[in-house]
Order: sequence, then C-alpha cells, then structure tokens
Amino acid sequence: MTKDVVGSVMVVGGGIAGMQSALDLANSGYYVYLVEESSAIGGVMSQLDKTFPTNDCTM
Amino acid sequence: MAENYEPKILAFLCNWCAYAGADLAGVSRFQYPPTLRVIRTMCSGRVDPLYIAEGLVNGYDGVFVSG
Amino acid sequence: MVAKLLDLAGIERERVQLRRVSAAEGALFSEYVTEVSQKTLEMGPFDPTQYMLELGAVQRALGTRRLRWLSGMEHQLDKAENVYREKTDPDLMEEVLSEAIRSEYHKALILEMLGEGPLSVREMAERSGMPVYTVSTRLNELERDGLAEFNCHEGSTAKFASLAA
Amino acid sequence: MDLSKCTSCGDCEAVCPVELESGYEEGLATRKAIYKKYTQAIPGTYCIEKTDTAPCKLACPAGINVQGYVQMVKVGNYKRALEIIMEDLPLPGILGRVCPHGCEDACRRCSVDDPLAIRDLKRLAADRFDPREIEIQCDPERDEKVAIIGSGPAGLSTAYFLARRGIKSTIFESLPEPGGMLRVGIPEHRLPREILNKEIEIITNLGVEIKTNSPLGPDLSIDDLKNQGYKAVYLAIGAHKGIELGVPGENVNGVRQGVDFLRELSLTGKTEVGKKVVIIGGGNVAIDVARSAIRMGAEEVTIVYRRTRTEMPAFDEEIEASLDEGIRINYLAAPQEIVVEDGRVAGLRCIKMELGDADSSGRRSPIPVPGSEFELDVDQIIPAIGQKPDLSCLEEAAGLEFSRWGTIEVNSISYATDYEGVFAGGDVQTGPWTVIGAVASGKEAAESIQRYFDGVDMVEGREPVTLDDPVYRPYDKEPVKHRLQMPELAVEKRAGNFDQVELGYTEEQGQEEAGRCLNCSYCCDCELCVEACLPGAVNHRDQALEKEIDVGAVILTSGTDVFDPDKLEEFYLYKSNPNVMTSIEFERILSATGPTSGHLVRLSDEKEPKKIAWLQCVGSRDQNQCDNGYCSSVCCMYAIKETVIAQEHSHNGLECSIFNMDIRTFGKDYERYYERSKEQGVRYVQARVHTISEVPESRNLNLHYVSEAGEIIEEEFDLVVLSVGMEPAKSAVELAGDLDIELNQYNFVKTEDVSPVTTSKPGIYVAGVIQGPKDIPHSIMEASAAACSAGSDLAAARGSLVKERIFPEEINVVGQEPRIGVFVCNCGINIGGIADVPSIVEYAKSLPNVVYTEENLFSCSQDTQEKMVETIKEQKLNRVVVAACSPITHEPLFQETMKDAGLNPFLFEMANIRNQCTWVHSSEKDKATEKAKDLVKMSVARSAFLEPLDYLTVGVNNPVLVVGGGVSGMTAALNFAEQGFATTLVEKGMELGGSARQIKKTWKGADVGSYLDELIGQVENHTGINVMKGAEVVNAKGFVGNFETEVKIGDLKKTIRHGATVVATGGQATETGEHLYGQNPRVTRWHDLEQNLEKYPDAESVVFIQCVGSRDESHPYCSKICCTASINQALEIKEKNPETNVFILHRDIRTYGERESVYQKAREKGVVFIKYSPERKPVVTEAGDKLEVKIFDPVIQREMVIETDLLNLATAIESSANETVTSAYKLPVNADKFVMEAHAKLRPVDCATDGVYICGMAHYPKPLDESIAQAQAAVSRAINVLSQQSVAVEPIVSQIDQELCIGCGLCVESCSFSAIEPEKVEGKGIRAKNISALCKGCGVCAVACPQQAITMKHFNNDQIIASIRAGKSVA
Repeated sequence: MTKDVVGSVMVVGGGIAGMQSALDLANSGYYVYLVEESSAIGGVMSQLDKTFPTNDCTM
Repeated sequence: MAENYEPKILAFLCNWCAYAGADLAGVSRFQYPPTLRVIRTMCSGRVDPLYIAEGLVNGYDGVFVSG
Repeated sequence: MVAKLLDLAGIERERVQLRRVSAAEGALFSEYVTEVSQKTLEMGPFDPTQYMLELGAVQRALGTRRLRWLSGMEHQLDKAENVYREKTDPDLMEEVLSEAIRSEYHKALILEMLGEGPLSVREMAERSGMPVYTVSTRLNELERDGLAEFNCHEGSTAKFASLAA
Repeated sequence: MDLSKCTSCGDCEAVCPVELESGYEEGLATRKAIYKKYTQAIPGTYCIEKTDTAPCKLACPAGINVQGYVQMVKVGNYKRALEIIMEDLPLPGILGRVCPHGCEDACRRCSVDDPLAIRDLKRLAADRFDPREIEIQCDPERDEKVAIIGSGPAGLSTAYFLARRGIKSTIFESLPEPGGMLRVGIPEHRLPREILNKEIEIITNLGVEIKTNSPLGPDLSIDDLKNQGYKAVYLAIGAHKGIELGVPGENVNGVRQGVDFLRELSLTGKTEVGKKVVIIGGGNVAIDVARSAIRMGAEEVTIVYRRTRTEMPAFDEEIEASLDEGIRINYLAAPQEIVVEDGRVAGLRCIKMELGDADSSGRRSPIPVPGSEFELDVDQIIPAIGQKPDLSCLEEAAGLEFSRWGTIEVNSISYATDYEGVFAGGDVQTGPWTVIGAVASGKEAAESIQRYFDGVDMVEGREPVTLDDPVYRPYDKEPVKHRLQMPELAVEKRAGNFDQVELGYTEEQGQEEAGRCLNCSYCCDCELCVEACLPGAVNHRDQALEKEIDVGAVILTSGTDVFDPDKLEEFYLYKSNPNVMTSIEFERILSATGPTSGHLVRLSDEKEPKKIAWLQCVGSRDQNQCDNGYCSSVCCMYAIKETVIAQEHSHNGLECSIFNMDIRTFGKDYERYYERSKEQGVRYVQARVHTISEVPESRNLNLHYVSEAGEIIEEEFDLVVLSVGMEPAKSAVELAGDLDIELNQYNFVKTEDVSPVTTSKPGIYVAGVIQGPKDIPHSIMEASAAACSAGSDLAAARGSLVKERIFPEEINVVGQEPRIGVFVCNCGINIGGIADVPSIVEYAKSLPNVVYTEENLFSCSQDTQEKMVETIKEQKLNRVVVAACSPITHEPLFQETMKDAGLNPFLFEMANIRNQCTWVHSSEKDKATEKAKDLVKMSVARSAFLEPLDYLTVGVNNPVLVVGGGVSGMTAALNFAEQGFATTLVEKGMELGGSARQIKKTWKGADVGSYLDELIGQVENHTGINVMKGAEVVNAKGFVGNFETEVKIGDLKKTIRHGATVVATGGQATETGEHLYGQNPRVTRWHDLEQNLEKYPDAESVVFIQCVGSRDESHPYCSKICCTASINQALEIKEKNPETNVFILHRDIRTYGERESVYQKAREKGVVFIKYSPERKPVVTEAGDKLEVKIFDPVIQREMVIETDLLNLATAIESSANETVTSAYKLPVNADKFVMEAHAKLRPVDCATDGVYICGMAHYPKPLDESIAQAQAAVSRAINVLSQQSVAVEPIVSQIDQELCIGCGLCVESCSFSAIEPEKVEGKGIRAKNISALCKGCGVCAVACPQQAITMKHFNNDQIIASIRAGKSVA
C-alpha cells in the first residue's frame, strides 16, 4: 500500500536521547512531536549535578 | 569612610560562564551587595586592558572581570 | 600587566579582580561579589581626579604597540614551544615584561605631562616623583622614537615638548 | 495552566498549602501541588498535579471540597476555609458539630492509622472566623418568589442556594423559633443556641424572610401560597412525629415521645423528668434524650435497645460520652408491656432478644427469646425508635404522592413532586436522615427550581457520576500519626448544665491534625493560586484531552527506572537508615538547586560526613537478589565522579571508598578520569560488602567485608551511597507490549548488532537506555542514529510539514537619529515588589535619545509582545531597551518581536534588573532601585551605538565525502546515498571492510562475514556512491557547506567539492614486544589466535592476557572491546572442546551492559579468571614446545605457574594513521591520537571544526554495533547542515580593518577556532581575514591585535566605552 509518506516523527520521551533525536530531525526538515510524560523535559540527566568525564554541569 | 558609601564596581561578565552563573545566583536568590555595574561580553577574553583603565578613569572604585 | 601598571601608578592593585565562575556556580558568584565588594569598601572610595596624570599614563601605555604585542605574545610563548622545541623560561619572560611595562609607563607619564605644555626635566621629575636620571633617559628614548623634541630654552634650562598625538 | 500566560514568577507556589514529596528531589525535599519541576525546567512554566476527586468529597452528600478546607485550616487561613465550605454548605458551625461525618469513614487514612477529624476541623474554621462575614456572591435579583415550608436544614439550605441564584424566598415555620430539628431535636450540649442563631443569620442576611408560628394548614394551603404569587413551593417540614412502640399501656401518663421531650426542653428550657427513666431505641435521638435527662437531674437513665452495640445507629463518640455520663445501655432487649399503677408508669416488662440473620437493611433482625422476660422498675418511659413526618397539614394537597413510610414521593434527581411547582426535601422526603443529607437536597432543589423557572429540563445532565477505580496519592511511605483527641468537658462538670461537651480544637491542634491529611487528589482546589496569579494563567477546568496524531515514524526514548533498593531493605537498610542513600539522591545533595543547596551534609543531622562508602553493582550484575544479570555500564563512572565532586564540596577533608568487583571505566577519557581520582585519594576496595549494620546513636554504618588478603574487616562510615543500576521502565515495557515490539531477556528493547537502533517493528526506532544501559554520549549517538534511520524512511517527505515564519520587510535605520524606546518590566512582584519601577520609568525619560518609556506587568507575555510591536511602529522607534530579566533566557524572544515590528533584531538591548538586581538585593530596596537605574542608563547608552546586523548566509552544496571504507564508513555512505545525497567514499586500501574483516561473529552471535559481504556489495553498486579505492586525502580547504578536498589515487589528483565530511579512518590492534610476541609462534594477538587453533588442534590449554599495552603509559586508556572479544574466543574454544583449560589474566573484566551475560557464561563453562596488578604483570617464558606463564594470584595470595600451549594477547587498539586527514581539516587529536569530538558528552559525533563528523574506531575503540550507530549518527548530524539550502551564521563576528592591520599574525595564533587566516592582498602584503562561518565572536583576537585593528560586531569599542561611562556618571 503506497500511502504518501508523512513527513513528521513522534519522539516518545523527553530525556537527553529524546531531545537530541528531536533536534536532529527538526533541523533535517521534519516536523517533530516530542511527547513527555512529566511536566518538563530533561529526564534523569536534569537531576544530576555534574556529568563525567568533563565535570561540567548538566544544565 | 562614610557608612552609606557604596562602592561602585565595573563588572565584565562572560556571557556563557559568569553571566549565566550570576543568573543562577539570581534564580536561587543568593543575596550579594548591589555594587556591581555589569557589562556582558561574549567572552572574558574580549576585555581589553584599555577598558579596565577606562573604568578607573571614570571613577569606578573597582573592576571585576569574571570568565 | 594591568596590575603592574597600577602598582606603578600608585593605585591599589586589588581594585582590579579576576575570578573564574562556571555557569552552574551561582553560589560561588555571590560569594566572590561579596568578597570583592568588601575589599573595595575597605579601600575606600577611589577619586580619579587625584590620579588623572597617572591614569592617563596607564591608558597611553596600554595603547602602545609594544605592550599589546608583548601581552599577545605572552600567551603564546608560555604555552607553545618554539621551532626548536624550547619553552621560554618563565622568569626571563617575567623580567622582560616588567621592564617593558616600567619603561612604557614612564614614557607615557612624560608625554602626559608634556601634554599641557613644554617642561624641563627637573620640573617633570618633581611633578611625577621620578628620579631625574630616569626622566632624562626616557626622554632620549622618546626623542629617538620622534615622540618628543627639544623645544626652547628658558634661562639656562632646556624645555621639551611632546609630538605624540 | 495556560502556558502562554504563565511567566513562572512563582507567586502561586508561595500560597499553595499542599506540601508533597518532590519526585525530582528523590523525596529529599518537598514541593507544592502547583510546582515547576526544577528551577531551570523547560518549558519554564508551572503545572498543577491533580487526580480524581478525593474519597471524602465523594462521600459527602453535599459534595464539600473537604481536602480544600482541611488544607486551609492547616495553614490557618480560616476565611478561605469557610469560603470553600460555604460554596456547598451554608451552616459550617452547625455541621461542624452534629454532622455524622460519613467523609471520615471514607477517609483513606483509616488504613494508615485512623481517619482525619474532618468535622472538628470544619468547626474550628467556623469558630475562628465568623461565617457571617463571608460575603456570598448572589446573582442579580430575579422577580420570581418561592415559599419554603419549614426552617429546618433542608429549608434553610434551599433558601440559601436560591438566594445565591438571585431568587428571594420566604420561609414559613410552624414553631415559634426557626431551625427545625437543629432547634428542637439536638440538645444544647451538642449544638449551642448562639451558634444556631448566628448561622441562621447567614441566610437571613441574604434577604430571606422567616415567618415563625405560621404552620401550613387550613388557613394557609399550598394553593393559598400560589395565589399569593409564590411561583414554587418547597416542602421541608421534616419528620417530627415520634413512632409509637405499639405496646399496651403506651398512652399512660409518664410515657413521652423522645422528640416531644427534646422539643419542649429546647423551646421552654425545662421539661418533666422522672427519677428512673428508660429510653427505648438506639439512634441519636435516644442518646440525646438520655444525656439531656441526666443533665435534668434523672438519677438513673437506662437505654433499652433490641440489637447490640455494633448495630446502634447513633454516633460512636455519642455512645461513649453517654456511657461516661453514667447512662446504662441494655442490649438485646425490647419492651413488651408497660406496667401501669394507678394510671402512672411503674415499670416496663421487656424480653431478651437474640440476633437472627440479616434482614433487607443488612442488619441482623432481633428474635425474642421465649421465657426471658424481665422487669425494670422505672417512673418514666421515653420511646425514641424513629420519627415520621406529620402530614396532617398536607391532607388536602391533591398532587402529592406519599410512600408507605409517610414520606413525600419525589423525582430522585430533581426533588420535584408530581404537584406542578411543588418540590420537597429533607426528612419529609427521605424519612429521618442526616442534617447534611437535608442540606444536600436543598442545594439540588434550588437547582431544579431555577431550571423550573427557566423552563429547562430539570433532570438532564445531573445523574450522579461514579468513579470506578480512582487514582489517588499513594500513602505507603506515610508515617503513622494517630488522630488528636478532641478536648472534652470533664464528666463531673457536665451534670446539671448544657455546656458544650466537645470544646473544639485549639489552632495548633487544628493545624497538626489537618497536617495528617493525605492530600489524596494532590491539589485541593482551594484556588488560592488563582487569586495569587496576576496574569491569570491558572485554570482548574483543564481536562485531559486525547489527541490523535499520524506520523511517519516513531522513536522511543522513554528511558529507564532507577533500581529501587527498597526491595533489598534487610540488606541495605536503605529505608530505615537516613544515612544510606541512592546515588541519585546523593546527586541531589551535591546540586546547588538540591535540598541542601549544594552543601555536602548528612540529612539526618546536618553534619559534614568524614567518610563515605560507595557500594557498586546495587541491582546490577546480581542474579540471586534480583534478576538483573546485566551490568548498568555507568555506575562505576558516576560513582568516581561523585567522589571527585564530593571532595570539592567538603571543606575539611573527606575519605571516599568505592567497594567494587571490577571498576569499569571503558569510555573515552574515562580511564584517565579513574587514574586522576586515585591521585585525589579515592580508595578502591576490591570486595563485596556482605552485611551492613547500624551504629546506635550516631546512626553511622558498619560495613563488614573480606579484604583481598582474606581478613574479615568491619569499617565505620558516616554515609553509604548505593550505586543503583537501571531497570527497564515499567511504562516502557507496557508501551512495547502495546506496540508489540520484541524485548530481550532483561525486558530492554531487542535490537540486532548490525542495526542497533531498529526495533522488531518497521518504522519504530529506539535510542538511549530503553534499549539497554549505556552512558550519555552513547545515548546521544543512538539518538542521532535513530533520527537518521527515521529520516531515511521519510526522505521523500523531507520539509513537507515544516512551517516557515515570515517576517515583515526590515526598515533601514542606518543614518537615522537614535529613537530609543525603554520598556521597564514589573515581572509581577519579582521586580515591582522590590525596585520602584515607576521612578525607573521616570528616570529613563530623562536619558539621552529616549523618546518613549512604558511600564509593563509582564513584558514577556503574549499580549504585551503584540502591544510592543504596535508601539514600536507608532513611535517609529529604531532602538529598543527592555529592563527585565536575563538576555540569556529572553533575548531571542524579544528579538522575534523586533522582527515582527520590522526592526533589525540587533537593535535591541536588555538590562538585567531581575536576576542580577532585584532577586539578589531583595533586602536593600532603595539601593536595588538605584542599581536598576544605572543598568538602564548603561543599556540606553550602549543601544545608541547599536548597528543593524544581518545574518550571514553561506550557501551549502550537498554532496558529502566519507573518508575510510570500514564498516563505519560504508554504513555512513550507504545512509547518505539512500537519503539522496551524492557520496564519495575514499578508502586508502584496495578493498573495503576495514578491521571488521577479521571478526567472524559478534558476542551476540551475529555473522559478521556475511553482513560485511552484503554491505560491501550494496556500497559498491549503489549509484549514489562513488567509491575511490587506494585513494588518500592530501589537502582540504573551505568551511562547512563549502569544502574542497584533494584526493590522490596513485599520482592522479582529483578535487572534490562537498558540503560535509565524515571521518571513519578506523583503528587497528597494535603490535607489542611483551610476552615473547613475535619471538614465539604460539604467542598471537586478537583474532590471529583462530589460525593457531587450526595449526595446533591438540592444544590442551590456552591463556589470554588482557590489557597488553592498554591502561599503561604507552596507551593510558582502555580499548573497551578486548574483554568481550577474548571471552568470546574462550567460549568458542570451550564449545569445541570443554576439557581445554582456558585462563584469562585481566586487570578488570569490562564486559559492560548486556555483555555481562558472556562473562557469566564463561565462568559457568570453567574459564579461570585471574586478576593481576600493573606492578606484578604475568611473566612468559618458553618451556620446550610449551609456554610457562608466572602470575601472582591475589585470591590465594601465591605465585602460580601456568603451562600452556597457546597464548593470546589483547593488545591496545590505536587509531589508524590519519595525520594527513586530521591536519587537512584542522581536526584536533587527543593525547592518544584519537580524533577529538566537539564535546565529549553532548556532541560526540561533531568535530571541533563545523561540518566535519567523526565515527567508528577513529573516535575511540568501540564494538561493531556502536560503530554502526555512530556512523548513522554522523549521517544525521551532517544532514542537519546538508538539508539546508544555506546556513545562517550568527553575525556577532570579528571585523578586521585591513588598513590598520600590519599582518603580524598574532590574531591567527590567538584564535582557537581557526577562524582567521592570513590572506595575500596585492599592494599590501599579508593581511588578516576573518572566516565568519567559523568565528564564534569571542573577541580574543581584538584584544591580541597590537594595532587595535579588529573590533567585534555588536560588542564594538564605542558600545563598551559608552556603557562604562554611563554606569558611573550618576552621582
């Protein structure tokens, strides 16, 4: 069934991986629906203070 | 020194580091004396020694450069 | 460099402070500001009018090609090695830098003073507090660079004038 | 919440009473029901957590928002509590004393300890604030009039609700005083009269008239009322007639109905009471009569009740109180006959009863016990076995139907009778029931009457809605805290008077008791936030809405759950001891925005810990405690990071120890991080802690473990951090179930090695830890890879749905006199509350070139933005200054507004008078105002010098160059070509395949050989790929979008023009001089072992030595894939011949992630693992045609010699030679010669130079699946650029005045982005030239230039000097 291709993508989960794939797709010309369960994106990474190996802050 | 004397300090804050740090201090409501007069620069490297001298010539009591 | 110039100009070097703050260290930023404000408070108000001459000299010195060149090179010579894989010895670098700063500052001071009109060496020495000997050696350097020249005689003393912008 | 209005000023959060555990803070701190997840949350707006209606509200007949007013009592806001109560109930004080509190039985706290004292809290609110002062909004007056018969709770509440709808009503009360049963039914010790009168006033204050002594009857019938103009009549005459006992001698003197007894007592204050009184009945009326009789001086009061205590309908606390007051209750007894002596009561003959099975009402019916009669000698008998309405006054009303209990029949929803315009409610309609029931029926009746007047159907849309399984806030973690005892009048003080027995809670008690509320539906609907929100963004009517979206592809990145150590409570004491915490909790302690705002202190006693222990592999690599056999890959690294950061946070020394089996720091620069932590004194203990015990008063923790040397050690620590691993998120597993996506044995999403981000369902991709535990750089690579895969499916529809925002034509302002507009913001109270905004606006007017000033409440809200666009056009402004918050967060927003107004976005300047002024000088208001003025003056001075700047656009041509023909290079080339980008693949060697050619199988068993052949086939015959073998990159120039690369094949040179470059030059295993490699044919490395196995088929033993050349001075990094590869080979050997003894000598086995299962299998198959330390490396010597390996075994603490036929070395992996490529594109290389990525964590695929991307082993050694993922990621990142026609570059770049420049080259040296290059200018020699595409605008070159020939756009000298001067000149 050759339905015409829909040029949008749904990314489920607004953690670091979700945000990165959403950004990449948006910059490559696709309409992105980023669906996040909680009230803000950021996922577990937003709870961390610093990240290895560079020790810069997660925000 | 008169007690109500309030030093005026010229501050050059780098947009990505110190300025953002100052914003975070604001968001977390850390109090500090209102002496700073902030100029935002893209990077602390941009602060030419001439600007520091200019600050003193114009009567600032101190210059604070933070990157 | 600025610190050394301020020392020469007799202005407390602590008036200029440098600090490293990252975007996440809000608390650290507020501590630094409190600390710097406190120090500046203790130093009391800074009245630029007393240091008009010296500050003029600092600004002029900072504008000279020699000091700007050195400050540019300082970063490069410290870090990178030269072609022969040698690193400049830091103390030597320090020495060259301080010497250059001192000479440029004195020359700038002289040009500042001459800015208001021709003066003699002794007058300049009294006004600036520099020993007479230093004034005359710096004056020769200025003459060599074409920034100052003998102007006229007033009685037995020679007066010089600035040619700099 | 209306996200467009919310400016996240936080005023709502300040007033919200509901304190909840903050999930974000891992329960270490609390947050409100209205909250922002964390200070820097995106979207930066507030939201409210709400679930289904709380059980108490559902249980209450009047539907009062119980949780709402309980929370108000908790915070002492009694006025608001009453407003909430009186929304559904006009008589708070009364119900606060006499309500049967059905809500308390429904309270979920019953299953924790005991229910909340909801009724007593209502009373406290009514006691503390006079309900009459609550102003009730009434609709505009209507002309219809309603007659209400009876001023009991039903009548009063109907009048109240009608009045609120603007309908005036008159109450006709037969008795001399209003209140119905409240007046004459309930004695004063339960309901003091002044409370009753006070609360009736609430209703009369609304203009309701009460006519007492005017009963319905012959001279006042319903028809009379109708003729008098009452359009509707509400019958609420209650049920005041007592029901007879039906025993002989009932109407003798001395027998008195309970309700008559109480009515006379209430109205006249006295009534005839006998010495020995018996009351028949078990309800509240019986108890009231008994307690009144005691107070009236009766010596002996007995209650006769035919069932037992449990069936008694009276309130428990009432029965308790009567027993305290000396009233005796005779259970299972019923009156048979009244003994009469000379016309007066002399006794009562009763009979014993026993309980049979339950009757229709569910209560067990009493059956008389034959022959069990007994006699009580009493002088007064008061029956109180129930009441029924006295319908005498309604005889002639035609249309009324009556039920068999003598109550009026009505429509159960609308309370309308069949008599047109006549309604009924309260006890007359339900029979004797609760006060709250009557009030509720009044509320409904008022709705019906209004609909009746408006001619609207009275029933439609009012069916009671039932919740099947409501979701409420869990209470498992709720500590037990019993209900506060209601203070009562001492028993001895009660005799002889009708003082109120229950004295009511004090404020402190009220607040403490209200604090026990579980906040079942989280938000309590008190709507304080609605009042506090100035922009009016709060909207409690938001309903969950379901949207259906059709998309071309789906990417699942929903992450994992953190392992919850509660399950292993008895071992880790996690729940019981506050000093045992998970690593996520520890992160919060370290965070500046966390509960301790970054100070490293123990939550238990605020003391700074001296010694902290980290326990690794909690919930990972653990088959017996929990079935998480895999390794969570990140715990070692984050534990080390936490030790490093913790030491930074502690002021006086901190000792950190990590208890581990293996330290797995396999990622890029991870090993160095590990080594540096050792230098900082972090102690690594190779041991598994077997028990943890708590030290009594200090609550420190004793860890018992066996050291390497074998002694049992017990060590005390202040804090224990559990490095918890990851578990598949339950929500993700369900989602995968619905979408029928295959999961692997651990419930992570199953993917193949050769397609690491593709799930079993076509069109659905996966990235991040939902596919398996991994660190952030790997997750990001997979995210981009998934984007690439999704993108290639939908390549045909690229750009079809993207919306472009079109802006009006830009007005040219060059040469115009600056006309500056200053907009000063209040930001609610954040600025306005501290700085004197009007004086700032006034001051701004006085500044040079300022032609317009304005003050806004919220400059960033949608409507203000639109207003600003208009103002800019009207006032013909050409510069705009906004004094508000930080440009970092809001400059882009205002720049959009500038574009909408046709102004160049760079003619805009912000003065940060919030984050860096009012928020941080809140205690010094006047100085903050003065500082704000200075900041505005500086911004205005600077804005005068701003010049319009246009975004530089650089054209992009979209062919792409891939360097390196290994698996990574080929994967990248293939993905580019499939998405329609012409690709050139340059391979140094003569055939494609790279180092993958040596691998036969991956650890998961995927056949690499066939995959490789298929891939090479696809690449070579794909029309879109031009494969150049034996070709080398020689030189390259240009920048992102415009590269020109010179490639040499033999001596033929070709130049390729392309927009992006992917470097995939790969890596290979190094040779080594150690362990006789190269001197003895039996010593091989990596996959060469396979040849030796054929050569020596009878080999009985094989030894593997790991980390040969890795993790030492020559290669101070871990090559990541050797452990898995060696173990794979060992397993193959064991499969072929289980008897061969296989030894693996290692420094740490780093089979991270699901590879752990391979390590597990190897141990089961008998492979011997021996750990060696770098100081005591294995020594290999030749022994005839065998080899001897000497090794020190730490477990048995002795030297060992292993005789072996074959020896295989896992040598370090290096990046393949690619100096020409890296220098051609100016790619920085790290100390280990691997190409440096732009950011180790967040941009692991982009190189420092824009437009160049790195993948495969050239970046860092990695297994096949990660190389493929990184290749796809590189494609996706490149397409970000290639898919645009042109790339817009920030105009904040350097500008070089070639007249002043003397070509000294200092600036070229100082630029770390190589964005300046010397250029030959004829007639002047070498001059510096800026490459704006690469320039980041930092301005270092401007300072380095001795000639001051360089200045920065948007930050040039005049602008900065102007700001400096402006800041000071204010006195």
